[in-house]
Amino acid sequence: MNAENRTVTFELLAGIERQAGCRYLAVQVTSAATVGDALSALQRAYPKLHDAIERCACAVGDAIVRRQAALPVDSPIVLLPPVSGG
Amino acid sequence: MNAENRTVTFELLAGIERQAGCRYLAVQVTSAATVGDALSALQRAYPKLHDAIERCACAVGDAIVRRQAALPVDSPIVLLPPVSGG
Amino acid sequence: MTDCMQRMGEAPLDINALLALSEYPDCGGLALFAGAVRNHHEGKAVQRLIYSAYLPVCERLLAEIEAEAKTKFGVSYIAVRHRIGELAIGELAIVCVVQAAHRAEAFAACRWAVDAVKHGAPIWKEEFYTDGSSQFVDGCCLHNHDDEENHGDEKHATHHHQHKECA
Amino acid sequence: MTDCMQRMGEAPLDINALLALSEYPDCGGLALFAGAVRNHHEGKAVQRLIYSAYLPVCERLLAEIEAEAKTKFGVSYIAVRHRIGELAIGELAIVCVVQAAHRAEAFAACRWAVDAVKHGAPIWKEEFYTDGSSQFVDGCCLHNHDDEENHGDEKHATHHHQHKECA
Repeated sequence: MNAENRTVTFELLAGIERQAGCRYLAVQVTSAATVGDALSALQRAYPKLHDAIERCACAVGDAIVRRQAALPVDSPIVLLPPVSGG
Repeated sequence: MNAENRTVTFELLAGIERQAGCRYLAVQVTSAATVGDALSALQRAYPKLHDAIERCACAVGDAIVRRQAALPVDSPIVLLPPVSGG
Repeated sequence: MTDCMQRMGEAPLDINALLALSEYPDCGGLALFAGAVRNHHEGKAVQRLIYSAYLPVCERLLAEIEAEAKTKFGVSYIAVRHRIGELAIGELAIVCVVQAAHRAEAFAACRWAVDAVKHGAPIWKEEFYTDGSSQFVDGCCLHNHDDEENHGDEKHATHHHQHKECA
Repeated sequence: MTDCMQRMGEAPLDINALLALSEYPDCGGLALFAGAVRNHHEGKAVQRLIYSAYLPVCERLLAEIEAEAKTKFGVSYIAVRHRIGELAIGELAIVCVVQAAHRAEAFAACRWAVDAVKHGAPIWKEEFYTDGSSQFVDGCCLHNHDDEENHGDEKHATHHHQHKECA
């Protein structure tokens, strides 16, 4: 298995952007990592965001992706905090 | 008990007016009669309307009246066939 | 229970005139039902129809339905209107608007009020078909409700739930 | 499933523009829900609010909700719109219009679609209070829906139904 590292970028929206104080965060993961692995890496790198990340769903482009999904090639993973529309 | 006769007028609306071919019908009942007694007299007098009368509710003024109610003094009894509003 | 407002009339129903969004800033939910004249009924092509009503009972009943909806569902605003006279296809026969703090009670009150009018108001629909024929649509017996309050009156209870239009 | 129509935007929502009464002469029932900005939330006086959204998922989801409502409830017409940007008290945040042959399915589809948007669309409400403070309103976790399809992912299932705003 190729354990080459790569960078994953997260885009933070709404409440979690406010809490983090920035729109984008990045972490290093192995190229075989899943979305869930990248989320865990993000939680380790930003422990104050741990619980907020836990409550987020992830989107890539116009799709919600599961934590078991493979990492997107070029796109950021968009973090969607709990929603309050309507 | 005073068994003096009196006239009760019925006002027929919608389908039962159409079926009867007239807006008003009258019957003679005793002055001690109830609305139900007057309805029964109407059914005896107009047997072709028997079933249609059976399906009607009765109103006096702005109130629905029960068959046990006393006869109204001056007002007609309004026959309300099954409704189809909305 | 009654007031001077007219809730039934021949003028076309205006949805906008019945919305009261700015008057109830504490209300987050508005539910509305509008019943329109359909172009078909039991396989026959409908061209137009005429609604007639016994207005003394209708006006009292609609006012009572509004008042009861406010109490029963805790909603802030409700307007129930029914049109009478001749209506074309697509025209509105009934409009019910409810405004409440939350959507659940707005939906529930709106649905309840529309059902209450359909089952309780002395209103009759005469349909005119494209083949030139017409008929009063078979409806829902009003005196079932009377009978339900008075189980001694068994003679009429047999009509209960036998009219398909009551659904 | 998707189309070119925009269902989210900053322009005020226009109820009339979403009614399609004349286009569906076979529809006797129109149900509508409109969600307006309330002037209070959990005891705090709200002055205005800002809705933000992740539009790529929202536009796809609203189109899918419309399509699913048609299939699931057999309704002829449905339009779901959500506003974003800054809204004043009483302004409409969401409008859902459904037209169907009968009122039961119109009500059911309208209610289902509004719930689906509230629980599923990545939209966030930031409230600004009259005391100068503001906050993103505590919401409903999207990934619960993911977890429900995948019971192996127990780590996140504990969030299910713990957010009061999801009701």
